[in-house]
Amino acid sequence: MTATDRQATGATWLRRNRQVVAPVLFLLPGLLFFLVYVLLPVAQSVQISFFRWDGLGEPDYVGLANYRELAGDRAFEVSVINNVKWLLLYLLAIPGGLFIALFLNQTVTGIRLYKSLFFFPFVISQVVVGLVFTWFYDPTFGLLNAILGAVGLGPVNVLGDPALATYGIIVAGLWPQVAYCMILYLTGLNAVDPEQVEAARLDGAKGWRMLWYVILPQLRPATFIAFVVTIIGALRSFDLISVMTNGGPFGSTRVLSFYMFEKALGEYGFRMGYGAAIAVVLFLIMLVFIAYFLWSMWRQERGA
Amino acid sequence: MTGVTLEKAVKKYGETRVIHDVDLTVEDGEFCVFVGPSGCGKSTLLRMIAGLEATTAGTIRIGARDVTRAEPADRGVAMVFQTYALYPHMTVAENMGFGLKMTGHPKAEIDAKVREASRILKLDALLDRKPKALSGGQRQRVAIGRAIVRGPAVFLFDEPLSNLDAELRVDMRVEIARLHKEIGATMIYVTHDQTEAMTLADRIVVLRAGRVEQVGAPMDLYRDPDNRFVAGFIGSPSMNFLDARVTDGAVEIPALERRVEVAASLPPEGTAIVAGLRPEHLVLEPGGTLEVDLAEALGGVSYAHLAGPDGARLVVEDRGDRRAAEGERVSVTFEPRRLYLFDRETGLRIR
Amino acid sequence: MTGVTLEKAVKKYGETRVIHDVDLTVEDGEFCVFVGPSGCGKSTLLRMIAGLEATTAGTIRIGARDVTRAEPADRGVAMVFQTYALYPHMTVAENMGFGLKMTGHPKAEIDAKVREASRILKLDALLDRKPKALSGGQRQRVAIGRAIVRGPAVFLFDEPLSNLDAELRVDMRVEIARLHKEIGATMIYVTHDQTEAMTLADRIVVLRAGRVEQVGAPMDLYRDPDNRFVAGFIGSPSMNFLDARVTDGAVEIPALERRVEVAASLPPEGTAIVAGLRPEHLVLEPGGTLEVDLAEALGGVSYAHLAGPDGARLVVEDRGDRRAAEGERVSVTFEPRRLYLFDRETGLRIR
Amino acid sequence: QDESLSGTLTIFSDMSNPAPRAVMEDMAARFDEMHPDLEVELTIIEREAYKTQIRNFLTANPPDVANWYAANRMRPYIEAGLFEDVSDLWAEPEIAENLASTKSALTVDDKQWGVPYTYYQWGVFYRADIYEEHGLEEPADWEGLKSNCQTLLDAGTKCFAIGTKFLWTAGGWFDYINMRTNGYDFHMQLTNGQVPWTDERVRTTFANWRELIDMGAFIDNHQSYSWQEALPFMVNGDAAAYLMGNFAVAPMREAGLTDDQLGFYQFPLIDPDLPMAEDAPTDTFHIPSGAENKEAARAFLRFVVSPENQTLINGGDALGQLPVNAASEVDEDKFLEEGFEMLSANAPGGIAQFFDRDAPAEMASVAMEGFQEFMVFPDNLDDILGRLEQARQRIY
Amino acid sequence: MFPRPIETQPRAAQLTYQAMIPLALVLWLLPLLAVAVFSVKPDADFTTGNYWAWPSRFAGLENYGKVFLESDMPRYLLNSVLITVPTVLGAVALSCMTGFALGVYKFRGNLLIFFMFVAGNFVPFQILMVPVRDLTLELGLYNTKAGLVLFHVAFQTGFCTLFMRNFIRALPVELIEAARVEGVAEWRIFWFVVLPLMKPAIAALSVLIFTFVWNDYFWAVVLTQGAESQPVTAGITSFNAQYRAAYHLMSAGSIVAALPPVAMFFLMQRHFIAGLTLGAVK
Ligand SMILES: Nc1ncnc2c1ncn2[C@@H]1O[C@H](COP(=O)(O)OP(=O)(O)OP(=O)(O)O)[C@@H](O)[C@H]1O
Ligand SMILES: Nc1ncnc2c1ncn2[C@@H]1O[C@H](COP(=O)(O)OP(=O)(O)OP(=O)(O)O)[C@@H](O)[C@H]1O
Ligand SMILES: [Mg+2]
Ligand SMILES: [Mg+2]
Repeated sequence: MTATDRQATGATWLRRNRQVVAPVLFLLPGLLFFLVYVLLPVAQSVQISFFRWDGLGEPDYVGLANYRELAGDRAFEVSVINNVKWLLLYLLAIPGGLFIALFLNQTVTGIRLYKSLFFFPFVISQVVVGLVFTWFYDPTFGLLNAILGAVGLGPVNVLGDPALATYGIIVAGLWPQVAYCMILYLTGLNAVDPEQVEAARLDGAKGWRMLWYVILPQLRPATFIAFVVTIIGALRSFDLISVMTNGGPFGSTRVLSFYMFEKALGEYGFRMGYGAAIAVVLFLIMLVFIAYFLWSMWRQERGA
Repeated sequence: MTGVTLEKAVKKYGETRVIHDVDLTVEDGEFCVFVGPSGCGKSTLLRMIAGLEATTAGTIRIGARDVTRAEPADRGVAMVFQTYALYPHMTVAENMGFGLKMTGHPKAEIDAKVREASRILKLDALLDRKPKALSGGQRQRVAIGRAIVRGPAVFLFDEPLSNLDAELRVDMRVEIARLHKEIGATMIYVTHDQTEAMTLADRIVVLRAGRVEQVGAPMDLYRDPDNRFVAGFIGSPSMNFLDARVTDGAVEIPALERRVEVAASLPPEGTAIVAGLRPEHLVLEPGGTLEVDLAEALGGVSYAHLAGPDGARLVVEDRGDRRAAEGERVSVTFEPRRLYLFDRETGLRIR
Repeated sequence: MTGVTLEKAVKKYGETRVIHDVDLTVEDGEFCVFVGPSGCGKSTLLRMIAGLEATTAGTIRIGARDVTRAEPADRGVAMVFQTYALYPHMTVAENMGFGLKMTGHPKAEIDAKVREASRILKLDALLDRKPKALSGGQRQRVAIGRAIVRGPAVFLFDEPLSNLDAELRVDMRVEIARLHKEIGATMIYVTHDQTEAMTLADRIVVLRAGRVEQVGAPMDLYRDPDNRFVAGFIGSPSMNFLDARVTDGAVEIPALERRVEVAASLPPEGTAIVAGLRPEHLVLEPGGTLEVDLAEALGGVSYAHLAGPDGARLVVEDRGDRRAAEGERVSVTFEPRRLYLFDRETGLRIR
Repeated sequence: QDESLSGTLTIFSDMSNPAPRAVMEDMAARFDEMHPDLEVELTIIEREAYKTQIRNFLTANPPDVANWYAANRMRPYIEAGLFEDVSDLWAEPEIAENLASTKSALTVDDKQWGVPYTYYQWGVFYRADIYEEHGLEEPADWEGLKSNCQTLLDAGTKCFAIGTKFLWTAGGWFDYINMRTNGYDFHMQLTNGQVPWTDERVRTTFANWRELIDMGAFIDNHQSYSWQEALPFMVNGDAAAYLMGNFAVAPMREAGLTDDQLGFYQFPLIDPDLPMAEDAPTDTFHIPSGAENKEAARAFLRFVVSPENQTLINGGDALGQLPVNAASEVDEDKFLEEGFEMLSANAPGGIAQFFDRDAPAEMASVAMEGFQEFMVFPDNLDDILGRLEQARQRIY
Repeated sequence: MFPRPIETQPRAAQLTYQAMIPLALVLWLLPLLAVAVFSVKPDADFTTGNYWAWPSRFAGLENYGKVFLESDMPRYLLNSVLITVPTVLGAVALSCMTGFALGVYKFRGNLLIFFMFVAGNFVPFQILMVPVRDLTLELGLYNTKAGLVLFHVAFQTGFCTLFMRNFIRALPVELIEAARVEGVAEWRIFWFVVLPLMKPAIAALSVLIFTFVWNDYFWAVVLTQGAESQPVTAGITSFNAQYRAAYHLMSAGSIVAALPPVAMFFLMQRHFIAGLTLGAVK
C-alpha cells in the first residue's frame, strides 16, 4: 500500500463516516468542559462529604460522620425548613407572573415598553435587589415602615425578626422571579391558538372559566418552564440571603446553599467535608426535580 | 325562522374598509356558500355573523333577532374552524360537551347530546381519545360534532376541509351534505374549493374585495354569470376569455376566425368586447391556425392547451379516444348559444 | 447512461420493514412518477435513492455505478423538497450557487451556471431577492434552479407542488414538464396528485405498503391496470367496483341487472369476482332500480352517486344538459369493452 | 533609602474603611518610595470578605504580606503551615525591646508568627453633651451605669447604640460583662473551652447583661445593622453611648461630633473584687509561608513597627489608635491618651484580644450568634447555652 | 387572544386601562425608583432624615463622580466586562456546536448526552463549589478572570445546549439535507447553513448569558477576591462596605453596576423575548 493509497483510504474513511465523526468532533469541546467543570465536581463533592477536611491539610476519611452530625445539627434543620418555605412560597411567582402577564397581554400603544419595564427586575443583579429591599425594609427609614406608619401600623423590623426575615427575603426574591414568570407567560400567551379562544367564546366560556378550562391548559409548557426555573431559583437562593441578612438574625434565614457556603468557605467555617455533605443533601432534593424534568422531557421527545 | 340577514353590513379595520355594505339574506335551513378569491372578506363576513368580529356598521339579524351587538355565545350559532380548534387537553367527549358545560347544563343531558352527536358522526369509538390521537378527518368530525351538540340554529364553517387531503376531502364533503339533510339547520360555509361550493351549496355568494358580486344557485351561476369575474371564477378549468369585436351586428372573434350572430343586445358597431367560452363547450377539429401547446391526459378527459398565432391562449376539454397530440394544428368550434359576452371595461355581461 | 436501478432494495426502521425488495429501473432521461397512498413509502424510496436514508439491503445504481453506500453528495443527484428548503439567509443567486461554491468551483463558472438556470426558469429579475420576498411558485422555481445549476444526472422531486395553491400548481406543473423536455435529465417525482402523475409521467410507479404494484405509462395504467388496487388508484373519480359472478361463461352483475359476455379467460362457473367500471364510461338511462342518492353538479360535468337496492353504490359521470336529479330512479349502461374484472381474493385483473 | 530590595512586594490588606484605607495606602506608598527598585502592590479587600478569603489566597496565590489578627485567630494558619515564622525579627533587639508588651499575642508554640501594627482600647464612648444635659457622670460601677441608663431612658434616649448584624459587636459586650462578672482568668478558660457554657458563672454574666436588655438600654433592631449603620443613632443623639473599639472615633468625628461632645470611660466595675481587665485587640501583619519576596516582606514588617511609622499611622489624623512600639509617641488625642492611660495603668486583670480572637473560630461563630439571639430574645437563654455547650464539646 | 383585547371594550375601560398601566408600573418598580432618587440626593439629606422627600438639591454629578473617580468601581466594571464578554462568546460558540451535534445527528446516546447537559444545568451551584474551587486553585487560575470565565463557560454551555438544540430541532431538516445532497461538507453546513439561521437564538442567548454572568455573585466570591479580578457584583458589596450608611453613594454604585445588563436588555429586548420563546417555552 502506498502512502497516497493510505491517504486516500483515510480520506474516504472519513468521508464515508462523516456522519459519525462530525457529531463527535462537534460535541467534544463542550462535553469536555462540561465533564471537567460540572460532572466530575459533583462526584468529587460526594466523595469529599465522607471526609473531614479543612481545605488546607490532608483530608481524613470519616465515613458517614458528617451526615450523622447533620442529623443533629439545629442550623441544618433550620436551613431545611427555610428551604421548604422558599420552595413553597417561591411558587407564588407563577400565579403572580401569570397575573401580570394577563394584565399586560394587550396591544395598546407602548405596551412593548411596558412589558420590558415590568421585566426589569429580572435583569438586575440579586445583589442590588437585596440591597434595595434591605432599605425598603429598614426599620428606621424604610419605605415599608413609612407606608405602614402612614396607615397607623408598624413599625416592623422585617429582617431583624427571625419570624419574618425569611419571608422578607422571599418577597425580595419573588420580585425578579415574578418578572421572569411574567415574560414566560407573555410568550406563552402569544402562542395560544386564537381559534381555540374563539371556539371557547362561541361555547360560552368567559373570564375565569375561559382561563381555567381553555387558556391554562394551553399555557402548560410555559407553566412547566416557570415551575422549573422557580424551583431552581428557590434552591439556589444565596445572593439575597448573603446580602440582606447574612444568614441572620442568629442564623434564622439560613438555607442549605447559604449554610453550605458558611460551613465550607465562611469566616469561621472551612469544614469542607461538612459543607460537601450539606451540598449533597441539597443536590438530592434537587435531583427529585431534575428527575421529574427529564422525565417530562423524555415523554415529549418520545411523543415528537 | 332562523335565517340570517345582513343589512348594509360594514367592517373596517382602522381606516380600511374590508366589507362594504353587504346586504344578504340566508333563508332558514339553507346551505349558503361564500366563495371568492383570497382576501376578499369571506372569513371576515362569517366571523361578523359569529360575533367574533365587531360589526362596524349595519345590522345582523339571526331569525328575527338583531344580534349586531350580541356576544358570540348568545347568538345561537356554532362555528367550525379550518384548523378544527379542538381543545387539545380534552377528550373527544369533553370537547363536544364543553359548550353545554359552560352554559350550565346538567351532566346527564350533556351526555345524551354528546352520544347523539357521536352517533350521527360515527364517533362512538373515539369518545375517550384526545385530539392528538385522531386523524385529520376524525378531528374535523369532532369539530362538527362540537357544533352539533349545542343544537345551534346556524352553523358556520370556515374552510373546514382545506387541511384535509384530497381523498378525505371528498368523503367529508359528502358527509357534510348528508348532515345538512339530516339536521336541516341553516349553514353558511366558506370555501375556495370549486367542487365544494358547487356540490354543497343551495346558494353561492360570490364575493370580491368585500362586495357581493352575485348570489345564486350553483348551476345558475355556472350557466348565467352576471359578469366576467363570476364567469371566470365558477367552473374549472376556467372559462377562456378572448378579444372580440362587434362587426355588422355580430360578434367577431379573430383568434378563432369566426363571426357569431347572437341574440344579445350588442353595443355599437366596432366596440371591443370580450368573448367567453368554457373549455367543455369547445370541440377540437383537426387542421387550423391554433397549435396544441400541451396536451394533458387525465384518463377519461384531456385538456389541450392551445396557442393562437396572435398570442391568444385557450384550453379545450378533449374527450373520446382520439385526442389531440402536442404540436398538432387544430381549430375549435362551438355552439353559438355557448358564447358569453362581456363589456371590456366594466366586465358586465352583455345579454 | 444515468438511469437509476434498484435491486431488491429494502428499508427497515428498527424491525419494521417499510420498503420490501423493490426492483425498479428508471431509464436515462425518463420522467418517472411514484404514486401511492400516504405512508406507502414513496418518500422513503426517493430518499434512499438520494442517500438521505441508508439502504438496509439491496443495491442502488445510478448509471453503472453502485451508490448504495455512497454519501448523498457523491451520487450526482439533486433533490427538490416539498418545503423548497431554500436557505433563507441567502439571495436567490446565492441559493442556486451555494453547492458549487462549497465544492470549490470558480466564481465565474458558478455565475455562468446560475445565469443559465435563471434564464431557463425565468428567475432573472429575482436573483437578488431573499426567499422571503418570493411567492410560493417562485420559491419552488428557485429550488428547481438550485437543482439544475449542479447539472445532476438525476433529479428527485418529493411532492414539490403540494404546498402551492390550486392555480399555481397547474402553472408549475406545466413548467416542470417543459423543463424536462428542455434538459432531458432523468427525473423521479413523488406525488399524490392524480393530475400531476398523469400529465407529467413517462412512467408511473404505483406503490402500496412498500411494494411496487405496477409500473407503466399513465394511459396504460388507466386503460390496463394489473390489479384492483391500481385500477382504483388511477383515475378520478375512482373506478366503481361491483360484485359479480361468472354464470354461463359470462359475467353477471346483479346490481346493474346485466350479464356481459367478455373475451377474458374467466374463472370456473359460479366464482364470485369483482367488476370494475369507470364513472366516465357509464351512461345514465332514466328509469331503473338505482336511485340517485346525490347529484353533484360541477358545471360542465356532474357526478351522480347511485345506490342499488342491495346496497351497491356507484358514481356515474353525467354530462350534457339534462342531468339526473336527486331521488330519481335510473339505470346505467356501458360498452362491454369498458368492463374490468378482478379476482375477488387477490385483486388481480382477470384478462 | 535602601537600594538592596527589588522585585515586587504584594500586600493584601483588610483595611477597607475609609480612614484605615488611606493609612494603608500611604504606608505602602512611603515604603515604595524608600525602595526605588521595589514595586509595592497593594490590594485592599473588604474587611468582612477578607475574613473568608484569606484561606483561599494563602494557599492559592499568597501575597508577600497579609493583614490578620493575633491570638487564636491566627492559629489555624500557623498549624496549616501557612504563616512564616518570624521569630528572627523578634530576636532583633529593636523589636524585642520595644514590642515586648504584644509579644505574647503573637506567640504560638514559643515562636512568633507576625508583627502587630496597631492596637486599640475598647470602652464606652459617650455623648458628653447629652450626659451633661441630664446631669450624668461617667459611671464607676454597674449600679451607676444602670441608673444613668434609667435616666436616659426616661428622657427617651437609648443608653447604648449597637449593631449586631455581623455578630462580633455582641461579643464585645459579652467579653466585658463576663470579665467584670467572673474575671479575666475565667474568661480565658471559657474561650479555651475549659468551662462548660452551662456553668452557673456564665449564667450570672448573662443575668447581668439581661438587666440592661430588660431595661431597653440598647437601641431597637440592632440585629439589622452593622456597627457603622448604628453610628447615626449615636450621632443623632438617639443613643447616648457606644461600647466599641477606638476605631469608632474617626467615623464619629467625621459625622460631625466634636471632641467636646464625645467622651470615653472604662467599662465600669461589676464585682468590685475582681481586677479590671480589658479588650485590646491587636491587628497584625504576617508573611505567608508561600510568599515570594520574603526579604522585602521582612523589611516591610520592620518598617511597619518602626517608632516613626508607628507614631505616624496611629496618629489621631490616621488610624487614631495606639502604637505598639513603646518608643513611639501616642498622639495628642484625648481618646488615645485616655486609652493608653487605661491600658497601661488601669488594667491589672489582664488584656484580652477579643472574643472571636480568643475563642476558636467555630466556637466564636456559634457563640456570637447565641449572644445576638440573647440580646433579642433573652428568654431563650437556656436553649442558647445548651447549644453552645454542645458546640463546645464537639469543637475542643 | 386572551384576555379580550381592550380595543373591543368600551372607551371607559380603555381609558382606565391606559391609566392603570403606568400606575402599576410605578408601584412595581417603586423600590428601584427609590434607589434612583437616593442616588442623586446629597449626603445631607440622609443625616437630616430626609429619606423619602424630594432631594434637597441635585447631587447626582458628585455622587456618580465619586463612584467613578474615587472608588474601584470602574475597575470592577472593567473586570465584569472582561469576564462576561469572553464567557458569552465561549458558551455560545461551544453550545452552537453541541446543539448542532445533538440536534442534527442521530446516534446512540444522543438523548442521554443531551439530558446530561440539561441535568447538569440544574445542579445546585453549591455542590460544585468546593471541587471547582480546588480545580481552579490547581490550575493556578484562582483569583483570575480566566478562572471565572472557564467555569462560567462550562456551566452555561449546559443551559445553552438545551436552548440551541431545541432551536436547531425546530429548523427544517430539509435545509441540511438539501446541503448534503449538494455535496457540502458537514462543518460547512454548520458554518454556512445552520449558523446563519441560528442568529436569533445566538442573539437571545447572548443577552441571557450576559445577564446571568454579569449578575453572578456566588462564583465571584468563591473564585476571586479583590479589585484585581472581581466583577462588579462583588465590587458593589465591597463598595458598600466601604461606604456603609452612605446611602447616596451606595445607590449610585448599585445603579452603575446594574446599568450594563439593563442597557443590553433594552438594546436586544426583541431577541431576548423571542429567545425565551424559542428555547424555553416549547
Ligand atoms: N385584523 C385585521 N386587520 C386589518 N386587516 C385585516 C384583518 N383581518 C383581515 N384583514 C383584511 O381583510 C380582508 C379580508 O380578509 P379575510 O380573512 O376575510 O379574507 P378571506 O376571504 O377569508 O381570505 P382567505 O381565502 O385567504 O381566507 C383582507 O384584505 C385582509 O387583509
Ligand atoms: N423515521 C422513521 N421511523 C419509523 N418509521 C418511519 C420513519 N419514517 C417513515 N416511517 C414509516 O415509513 C412508511 C413510509 O413513509 P413515507 O414517508 O415514505 O411515506 P410516503 O409514501 O412518503 O407518505 P406521504 O404521502 O404521506 O408523504 C410510513 O409507514 C412511515 O410511518
Ligand atoms: Mg379566510
Ligand atoms: Mg412523503
